[in-house]
This record gives sequence, C-alpha cells and structure tokens, in this order.
Amino acid sequence: MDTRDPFRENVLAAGHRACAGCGEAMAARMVTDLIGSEAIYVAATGCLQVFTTHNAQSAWQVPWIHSVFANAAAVAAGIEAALRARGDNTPVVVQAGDGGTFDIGLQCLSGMIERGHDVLFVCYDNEGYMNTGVQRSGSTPHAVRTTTSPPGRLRAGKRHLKKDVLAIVGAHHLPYAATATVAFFSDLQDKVKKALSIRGPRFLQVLAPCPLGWDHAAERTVEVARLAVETGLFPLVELEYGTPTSVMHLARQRPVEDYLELQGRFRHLFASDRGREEIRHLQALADTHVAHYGLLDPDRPGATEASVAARRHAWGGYARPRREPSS
Amino acid sequence: MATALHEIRFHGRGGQGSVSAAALLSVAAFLDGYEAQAFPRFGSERRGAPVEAYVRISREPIRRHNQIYEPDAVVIQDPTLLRSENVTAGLRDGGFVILNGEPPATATSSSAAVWLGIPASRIGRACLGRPLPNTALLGALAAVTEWVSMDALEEAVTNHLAHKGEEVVLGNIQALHQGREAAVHPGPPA
Amino acid sequence: MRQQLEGSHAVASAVARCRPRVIAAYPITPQTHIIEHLARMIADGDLDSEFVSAESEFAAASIVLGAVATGERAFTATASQGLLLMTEVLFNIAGLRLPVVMICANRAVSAPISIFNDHQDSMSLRDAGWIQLYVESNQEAADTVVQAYRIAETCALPVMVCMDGFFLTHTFEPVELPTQEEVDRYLPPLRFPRALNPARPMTLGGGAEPDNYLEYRASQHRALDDAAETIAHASTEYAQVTGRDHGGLFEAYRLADAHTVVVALGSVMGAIKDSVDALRHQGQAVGALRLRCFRPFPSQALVRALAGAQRIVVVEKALSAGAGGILACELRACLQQAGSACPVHGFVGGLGGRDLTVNTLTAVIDAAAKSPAPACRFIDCHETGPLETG
Amino acid sequence: MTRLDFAPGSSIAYHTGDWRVQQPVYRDKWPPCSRACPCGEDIQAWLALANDHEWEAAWRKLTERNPLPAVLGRICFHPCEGACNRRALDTAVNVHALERELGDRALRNGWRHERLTARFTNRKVAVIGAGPAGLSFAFQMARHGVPVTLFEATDRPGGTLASGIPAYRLPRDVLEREIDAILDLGITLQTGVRIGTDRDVDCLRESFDAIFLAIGAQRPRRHPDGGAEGAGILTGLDFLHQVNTGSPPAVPSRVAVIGGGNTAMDAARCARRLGADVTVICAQGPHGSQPGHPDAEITALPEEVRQAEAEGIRIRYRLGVRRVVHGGGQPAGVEIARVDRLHDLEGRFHPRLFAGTEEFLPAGMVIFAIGQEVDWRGLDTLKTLSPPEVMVGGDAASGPRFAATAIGSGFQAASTLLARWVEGVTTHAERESREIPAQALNLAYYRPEPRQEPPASFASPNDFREIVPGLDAAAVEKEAVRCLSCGVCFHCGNCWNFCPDAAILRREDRFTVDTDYCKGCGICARECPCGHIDMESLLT
Repeated sequence: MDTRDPFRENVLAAGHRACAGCGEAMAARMVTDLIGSEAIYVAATGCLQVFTTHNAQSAWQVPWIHSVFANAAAVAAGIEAALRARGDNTPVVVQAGDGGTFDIGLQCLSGMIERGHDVLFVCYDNEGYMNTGVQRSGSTPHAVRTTTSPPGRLRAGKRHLKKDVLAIVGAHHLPYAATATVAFFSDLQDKVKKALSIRGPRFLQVLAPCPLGWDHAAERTVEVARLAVETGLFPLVELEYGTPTSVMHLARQRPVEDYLELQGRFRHLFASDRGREEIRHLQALADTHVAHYGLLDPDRPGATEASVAARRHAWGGYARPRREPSS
Repeated sequence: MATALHEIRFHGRGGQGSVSAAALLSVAAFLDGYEAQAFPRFGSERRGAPVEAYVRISREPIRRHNQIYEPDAVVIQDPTLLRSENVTAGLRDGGFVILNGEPPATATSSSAAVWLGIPASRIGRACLGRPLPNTALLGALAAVTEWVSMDALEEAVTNHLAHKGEEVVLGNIQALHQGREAAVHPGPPA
Repeated sequence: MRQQLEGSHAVASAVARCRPRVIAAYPITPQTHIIEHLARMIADGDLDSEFVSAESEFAAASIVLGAVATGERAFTATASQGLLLMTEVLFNIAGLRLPVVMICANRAVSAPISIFNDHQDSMSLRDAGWIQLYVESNQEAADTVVQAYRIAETCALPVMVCMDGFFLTHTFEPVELPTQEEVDRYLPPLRFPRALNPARPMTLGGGAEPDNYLEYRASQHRALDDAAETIAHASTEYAQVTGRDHGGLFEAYRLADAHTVVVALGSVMGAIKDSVDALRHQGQAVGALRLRCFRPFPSQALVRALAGAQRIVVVEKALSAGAGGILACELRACLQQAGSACPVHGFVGGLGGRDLTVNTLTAVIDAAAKSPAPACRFIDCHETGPLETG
Repeated sequence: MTRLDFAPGSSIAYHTGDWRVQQPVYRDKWPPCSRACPCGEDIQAWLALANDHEWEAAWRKLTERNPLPAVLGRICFHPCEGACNRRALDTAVNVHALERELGDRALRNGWRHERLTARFTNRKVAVIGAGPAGLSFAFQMARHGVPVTLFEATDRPGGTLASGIPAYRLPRDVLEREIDAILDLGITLQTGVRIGTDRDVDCLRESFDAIFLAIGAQRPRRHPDGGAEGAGILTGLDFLHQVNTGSPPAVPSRVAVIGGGNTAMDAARCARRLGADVTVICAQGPHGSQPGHPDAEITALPEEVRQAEAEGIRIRYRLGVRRVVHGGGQPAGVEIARVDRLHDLEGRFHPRLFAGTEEFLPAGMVIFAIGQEVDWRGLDTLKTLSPPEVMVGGDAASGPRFAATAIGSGFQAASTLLARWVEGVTTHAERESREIPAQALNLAYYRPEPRQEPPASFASPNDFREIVPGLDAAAVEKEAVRCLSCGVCFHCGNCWNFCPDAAILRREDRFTVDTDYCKGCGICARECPCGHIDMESLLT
C-alpha cells in the first residue's frame, strides 16, 4: 500500500507508469481522491488501465476491475445490480478514456444510462487513441494531426468534427452530466461532489491533455487544458436531465491560436493557407460553443465564475485521511 | 426399439395456438400417466405463416427429439392449409385427420384415414370471443381417439392457461367440450 | 414431483432455485424463453433478483461479470451470434477466474443465418477457458444447471451449460425439478473471497508481461484439467441429494461389450440410443458414449471407457471448416496419444437444425461397421448445395 | 501467482523517480518589495502573517528590520510598492498602509519588543545621534543583549523625524511612543549631549567597545546668493524645527518656498497651515514630465505634491531663484527665472537659469529647502577610525536620504558588529540573493482585486491634525490578501493537486517532493502561482 501521505488517500498510488506530465493520470488522481476509497472502480481498456496495472503491480488502492475495452459501463451495471440486490450503497465508478466512451464503449454506456443504473461514469477525454500510439478517435477535434489523420498534400488533419458526446449522453435525460477539466480544480471538485450526491446514472467528461498525443511540453498540461476552456473550445457545463443548468462564464474569450500554438498536433495549421483556413474554422467552432452556452454572458442563469484563484493555506483539495483496509 | 404409442402432428398458422394445443395435449397425456413430449416445428413465430407442432405419447420414457414424420393423427387448425401443405404426409393407415371446417369430399372418399371436421373457429369465437380453434380441436381429438381423457385436458387447460385469467380458462374448457360434442354429434353446435 | 414442462421453463425454474441475485440477458432465439420465464418469476415476486435487460449479449456477459466480481451469484443465457458477440468477455471472465454460469441454447452460426440447432456456437468457444457441459434432456438440463453453480464456485471457473435450441428449449417433457430444499442442501451460498469490496481492495484484471502471462495461462489450463474431478464429484453428490445421476464426465450406453461405439454430444443421443437398441436387436454389438463434459476434455477417462471399442463413430453437430469435425479430431488425438489404433469415423450432421432421425443414424452406424473410417463425412448432405447450383 | 488480481497499491515498489532528468526544488525567494526596501523588511513574511490575522507576529516580523513601523508606514517613500510584482496583474499592494496599521496596532495594544537573549554581553556600544539610524542600530544591539548608550544633542530623540516632519503627517505621540518602545529594551538615552563639544570623543572611546556615528545631515545647504540671509529668510529645517517644537514663527501673508523635495513640501504645507499664501519654486519638472529621467522631476512624493496642491499651494516648476529682493529689512520677494539645465558639468545639482526670463515673486518670507549636509564639527577624529571601533550610518554616511535608508543602515552596521560579537548572527541570508521577477509567477492563479486606499484624505490647511487616516479593518484584510507571496509558498496546494505521480506529499506544515516517484514533468513548478518551485536539471 501507498501510505506515504497522511492527508490524501492516493486512491491511485505512486509507481504507475504514465508518461511524465500525463493529464489522464492527473485527472484520475483528482477524481478518485475526491471520490475516495469507499467505492468500487471499473476500468475500460486504455492508457489509464495499462499504466496503472503493470507486471503484477497495481497502482489502485481500491476495489478495481478491468474487463475489456467496450464493456466498462456494463460491468459497472452488473456490479451495481449485485450491490442493489443486497442493499449495499457503495458507489460504483467507471473510468474510461474517450475511446471507451465516444466510440467502442458508447453502446454499453447508453444501455447503462437508459436502465438507470446508479453509476458514475467518468470519461477522461484526451481526444484520441493515445495508448496505441495516437490515432484519431471520435473525440479528436477537427484538423488535428494523428497517425490516422495525418496532414498531407490533400488533407489538413482530421476531416471530421469532435463528437458531441455530452449532447448524446444528455439526450438520455439522465440526472446529471457535466464537463470538467484538470485545469479548473475547484470546478472539478464541485462537480464530483455534486455527482456523488445524486443517485442514478451520472456522467463526467474530464478533458485531460496528453503531452504525447497533443505534442506539448510536459509541464504545460494544465495550461493547455485551461486554454481549451478559455478559448471556448471546451465549454464547462452541467446538464440536469439533459438541460444545461450551469455554465462556466468566461471573463473574456481567448483566440484559438493561443491554444493551438502550444500543441504540435495543430502545428501544420500554421504552415499553409489551407491550415489557416482551418484555424478560422476552429475559431468559428469555438464561437459557436460560446454562443450556444452563453459563455460570455455573466447574467446567464447558472453562470459560474471561471476562477482558478489560489487560496492561501488551501492545502489542496483532498484533506481526507486514508482509511486502513481490513486485513 | 422403443417407439411411441401415439404421434400427433398439428398444422396451423402462426397465432392460431397450434404450439399451445400440442403442449396442452402433452400435459393432458402426462396427467393421464403417460410419458409425453410436445414441441413446435422449430421456427420463428410469424403470425399467419404455416406452423407445425408435434406430440408423442408413450408408455416408455421418450428419448428421441426428432420431428414426427409418420403421425397417427394430424390436427389441422386452418382448412386453407389444405391448398398449400401436404398435411397428411406420412399419416399412418387408419390415422385420424381432425380438421377445422368441412373436410373436402375428395379427401374423405379417397383416404385411408379417418377424417373429422368441426367448426372449431366458430366454437372458438363463441367461447373465447376470438376464432381460436385449438382447444375445440383438442376436444374433438380426445373424443375421436380416446388417447387422452377430458378430465386431463380440463386440468391441463386450467393449469397451463391459469396465468391468462379465469375467463380464458373457462372459455377454453367450454371450447374443449363443444369440440368434443361436435365430434360425437356432427352438426351445428348447440 | 414430475411436471410436464417446456425445457426453457424447467431450466429457468432450476436456475431460480439457485438464487441468482443478478440476471442479465439479451433476447435471442432460441434462448429467449428462459429469460422470459425468469423475468416473469421476478415480476410475480417468486424470485428475488435484479433483472438487467442488457442492450447486447456483449453487455449481458459484462453485467454478470461485474455481478460475480462483486460476490453475487449471477446468470445469463444466450445462443449463436449472441454467444459470439460475448466472445471477448467470455475469455475475459475465464481469465479473471469468475464463477459465472450461463446457458447456451445451442444454435447454428450465420451465414447463412439460421435460428435452428447445432453446436457450432459453443464449440467455437471451446478455447475460451469455460467448462462446457452438454445435456441430453430437459431433466438433465435442469439438474446440470444446479451442478454448474457448484462446479463453478468450487473451481473458480465459469461454466457453460449447453442445451440444444428448440430440441430441448422448446420441448415439453416430464421433468422433476430439484426442490428448493434440495438445491439449498446441495449448493451453499456463494463465497467469493476476491470480491470487489472497499474493505479489502483488490485489483482484478490488470496487465501481464511476457515474463508472467504464460504462467497465468498455464495455471488456467491446470485449473480446467483439475476441474474434471470436481465435475464428476458434483454429479455424484447431486445424485445423493436428488437420486438423479446423468453421468459425470460422460454417460455410457450399452458400452460394456460394444465393438462399435457411437460418441456424440447433446440431445441427439436420444435418437442414437434408439438406433443402438435397433442395431442391438439385429445382433450388432453397438454401444454409445455421450460426452457430457467437453471442456475440460476428459482424455484419460475416455481412453479407459473406449478401451474395448473396435471402431468409434463420432456424430457431431459442429465443424472446424477446413479441418473437419472437432470432437472427432480431439478424440483421435487423445486415443493416439494413448497408443490406441482404434479407427474413428467422423460424421458431421444435423447442422442448422437438420433432423438426425433414428433411421438415418441407424444407417450411418450400420455403414460404419462395413467401411473404412472417413475423416469427415457429412450426414444426409445433398450432393449439390445452393451455391453449386447457383 | 495464479490469478489476475494484484495487491492494492503494489506499484509502490516501482520507483518511477528513475525516469527523471530534472527535479523540482522548493525554494524561498526574496521578493522585489523586500529587495527595494531600504530597511530590508521581509515584507512578504509580515504580510503573510497579517493575512493569517497573526497581527502581533506580523508586527514582530516587521520590526526585526524596522522598529518604527507606525512612523515609516506614514512617511516612507515606499519603494517596495514601486517594485511590487502585483503591478503586472493590477496595482501594487498598499504596503505602507499595512505597515502603518501594524505599527498602530502595536501602539493600541501595547505590544513590547522582546530581547532575543536574557544575557548581556561584556561589550558596550555608544550611539551618537538618536535619529532613525541611531535608533535602528541601538534597537538591534539591545535586542541581542549588547548594552547601548544613546547620545542625543537635542533635548529629545527622533532626529529629523521629530524636528523635520510636521505633525499632520506624523503625529508627535506616534513617534514618541514608538521610540519609547525601543528605549524600553534597556537603552540608556542621554539627551542634550553633543559629542565633540559637550563630551570628549576620547573619553567615549575608552568607555565603549564601539561607536556608531549617526549624526544625520542636519546642516542646511545655503543658497549661493549671499543675500539669502537675514530676517524673514529661513532654511526649511529651521522653519520645520520651530513649527515642530511648538514655537512657530509668525508668517506673512505671502511665503515663497524654494526646493522640490519633501522638506520643501513640508515647509510649504506648514506655512500654509500658519495662514500664508504659499508658492513653491521647484527647479525640476513635475512628476511624469521627464520619462526616463527621474532626476529631472520633482523629488517630493507624488501624494505629497497632490495633497499640497489640494491645500491651495501653488507649485511652479523649472524655475530657480536668482536673488532675494529685500525691502525695509524684510524680504519683499524673490527674483526667479526659468531653468536652463539642472546639473553642472561635474554632474552636481546646480541649476543654471536662462537670462532674460526673470520675474518677481512677492513674498514676505522666503524658505530655502534646497538640501542638507553633515555637520562634522568636533567629530573629525572619529571620522578617521574604521569598523568595528567606529561605524558611520544614516545620512551622515550617505548624505541626505530617507528615514528608511537610515534604518537600514543602522541595521547593517548592527549586523556587522553582531556577526563579530554574537554567535549565530549572520549578515547575509542566502534567500536574499534569489530574485523573483513577475515573469516567474503564474498570474492565472490570482484574481484582480482593487487596491484598498484610505478614505479620501481631508486636506485641512488650517491645523496640524493628521490628514491621512489609516485603513479600516475590512480594508486591511482585503489588502493583505492582495500580496502575491512572490517566491514563498503559501500552501495553496497546486503542486499537490496537479502532480500526476503522487510525488508531492503533504506534511503538517509544508509540501515535499518524493524523489522516488517524481518523473520531473515540471507541472508543479509551472503551476506554482508564486514561483516558489524551481526545476533543477540533473543532466551535467
């Protein structure tokens, strides 16, 4: 067991093999330490599963199960059904990447939500198949360079748009669905807490930059995530029963170039006229999000302040002592 | 070689209760102390499509699960099947043909089988509110062959259809008896 | 008390008496009646269980995986394409060593699509790491599903009970259901020490490396091998509780002095027994062996049981296209390994619901005694199929 | 090993720290405010304590370097605020208002300075001059157990603070009480003793192991025009001294003040309060008129200038005085002319005036406030001795500067001596060598907040009551929070929250890096708001 830190459970312990600066490891550590060890965790295949359970060593300090790529939501449904059968309220949490959510796992996710299982499904969205070496997924944004959407003489990266999985999930009219990111910790904290206070299917999409796949400097993981929000490309919103009930208001919208230029996956866009056209397209997509969710309207009902203000003696967000497991 | 005492084949269309009739017959035979087996001619259950179902009645345990190719009796739930299906295929000499409706003149004159027609749809409509011929035909079959008792059929109907409510059970018992009556006293039902 | 019951109804009732807490399934013919009966029992309050209508068989398998990993007994059933859609998860359940029990209502595999019976679906999953038990009758199906839980939970291995679609699932036969009291006496409550539990956190399903994956797989193989004894034992103990014994690993029929032995799986054995009786009546020394447990493959027991045979006729309802009958192949291998020169006649038949009648089977067996052993011959196969004529 | 279940947290056996090519180091820096502070106050530290409502501790932290916070909080030219990194976000922290608040709190609550040791050393020191430099030196020595005797030529301590700063800027009792608190450490004060005339220097050298000379720059510079003497013509220092000692001269209806420094402003505003119509003649240009050439702008603090103008004082820029024009034994006014250039060829301040631009400014009194010099009379022998026996501090060493400079110089001199005499005292803290520029901060983690100012100053030209109030309690709290804590951890927890590898551990009072697991990604350093974390390369 990892018992080094008396103030944090370290549900996801040290010694895992994520890349330096991994946004998914960061996101998972945040989310799981906010949820705590009194829960059962289900993993879809993906980076998080691979780098946390390696060579007979597990970084998980909680009951944790991985089955296959597509079925995490269904395994969780089975666990929840078994718990319900014996009147046990232990929370059940799914952790999946965008592949296991947007693409191969979408069917099981839909079934789980439709049947109303009391499960929190957390998608760590790094916008591609990073585990297998950076291929495009349904979550990869428009114009991004991946190994299966390479820019070339005829193409400027991914031809298609990022799938709006939140809208798909929201169309199930589930009690709670929200987007969050590692960069806005207190917002993430609020959303995890809110999700934990609600029964029924809940969905959290956490943007988690991937230094490898996004091709940005390892230390810029948080900054890149912050810019995704501040440009309007990744709005932070909450849906209740499919209706937006809160959005994180932006004091000002940054131009998308501020975000794009930090990442190698967009670098080709700055090198050609065609690329610059795609930058304008991405700006238009961001502007559409801003307009759709009213991100610049501070008087919009449910507008929350986009603040990452550091508080003196905040001591981070998890002051929860780790519980010793029995035997 | 253990062979069954009686083998019965049901012909009908999806929705007319052929499979249920076969099941009821097997239950009744079982209640009368026989070994019995009933099963459909396996297929998807499309309303209106021709279907078959089979019943074996035996004094020995029945091991084989084959379809019935040489029946001792056939029950035909829908006279229109006579146009398209070879409903009497393999019927043993002296076997029974229990038909919903009037037997065609050619069939009765040229066949080695015993043909019996009853207005089963009309009985069904009278007893059940719908032109379901199956239990009336079972009553007729029991009357003609005496392979199963009316008591057992009644009990089978009572148990098997209990989940559909008392009205359905009583209607089907009534149909059983009217089918039997129609077989014993051919002519218009009372 | 014997009852005249549809096969699906009989096994559903037996499953219910095993008190599964989670049932998950997706409709597919000819399995559907089983879960319909279970759903009705739950609706009527006769069974206290969570019924999860999965959105696919893939999900259904995953749901029972999750339930069992949580330490609760679970049940699912499927067939054909559904089983193949579960494939990935079934391997995974076995690798995780979860005591899941499922019924496969055996059905042919597409294309061409067919809802009718053969064994191609479950035989295709023979390498998945599941124990596979094939049953001949509905009585055996009801009894075996109870044994399956006992075996699964003793060995920490999943068990697939294979019952022929339609031939059993849709057939009304007399069945004596094990009583609740008998089942409770025979089957203790599930105790799964590796269950997901915050009080004892455990990581299930982590990754392996080249330096340890092989050991996981080897231990899985040994566990399946060792399960043969548990399966036999489970059958004997079941007989002590209920008085019914369907054989442990296999059932022998008039085998003692048989020169020709027919080997088969599942419900076709009923007709084979009638054929054996007919041929015995004609004075031929014919017997039969019904393999009940196909996985683990009980090589040693089979070699012993078939020691007196001069020829073996395998009748099977599945095919490894390009190699021939699967059971015949495996049987040949195990006999050769034991030094036996007994010829094995391989017959594949009954695919896609084709009825294997007593007359047909009798002719096949009769002919086998008079001709050299074919590696693989199709029974009752018309010379030109639809593709050749087209 | 038969099943796919691993023990919880077993990955801990794998030390990902081996991947690292750089590593984070938690390291306190010396913020620009402190770097700019002539006293060398650890402003970040005392603001942090104030932030935590540890008021007394904040005051003690502050007074480690400056024992006169209530005084300096009022009169200091606060270069700390000019250096404040917060200007990159919005506006500087109002450090001086918070310093004053801590000083005032100490006076209100009667907090006393504490000696750092109960023992006294055998060595003794004499301090000549009880101005800010002398008081600062005496305070530091006394705290460390060194007996101090303080010689003051006038009849009361405080130096220029007492004689030069008017009461409306620095109420008398504030100064007296802060000085009393210093003397309470056991310092012997002898007033009315001018060393070199009243007492022999050699006798002093025999009685004391060291002497600190802090006599200030008390001699006013004279105007080169020899006529600038006589009735109705004063120096700024003399005028202020008379006002501050309670015997102000009678002022005529019109007064001219010559000079552009704070003394000129003080003199002008006092004259105004005594009823005169005042004009200030300043050789330099106004604030902001000579970008990049602060020497060419008025040296008085901007708020002093603003307040003076608000009080009705006229300030006339880039003008110089040729001569005083007399009439009937009294000045009638001054002849002024436009300034050609401010400095002579040697770079000394010596304005040259354009011929032909002369005009006459009527004034019944002319006050020259054009600088001060050190008065070395009787002390020449001491001048020739060197540390540690004799040290010179304050304006006496540097020429006329600021009170804060003087206090800093007292501290430095004391440190030098104490480093020789007292074990464990060093003159140099390593932290003070580490800069933390605004670019090293991550300003995303700070929210813009308006600077708290006292309620609008009421400019009363008629009396000597203090004109700038302190901040109210709510404003104090709001303002303390604005400190960015440049380079010093304030336990926000970002490093702990963001570390993907559980390599930052929280301890009771700090965060630490667990190098067994740190992969060196650098996120902690990048997301540290205050630049406390450095990434050090391990590649050599």
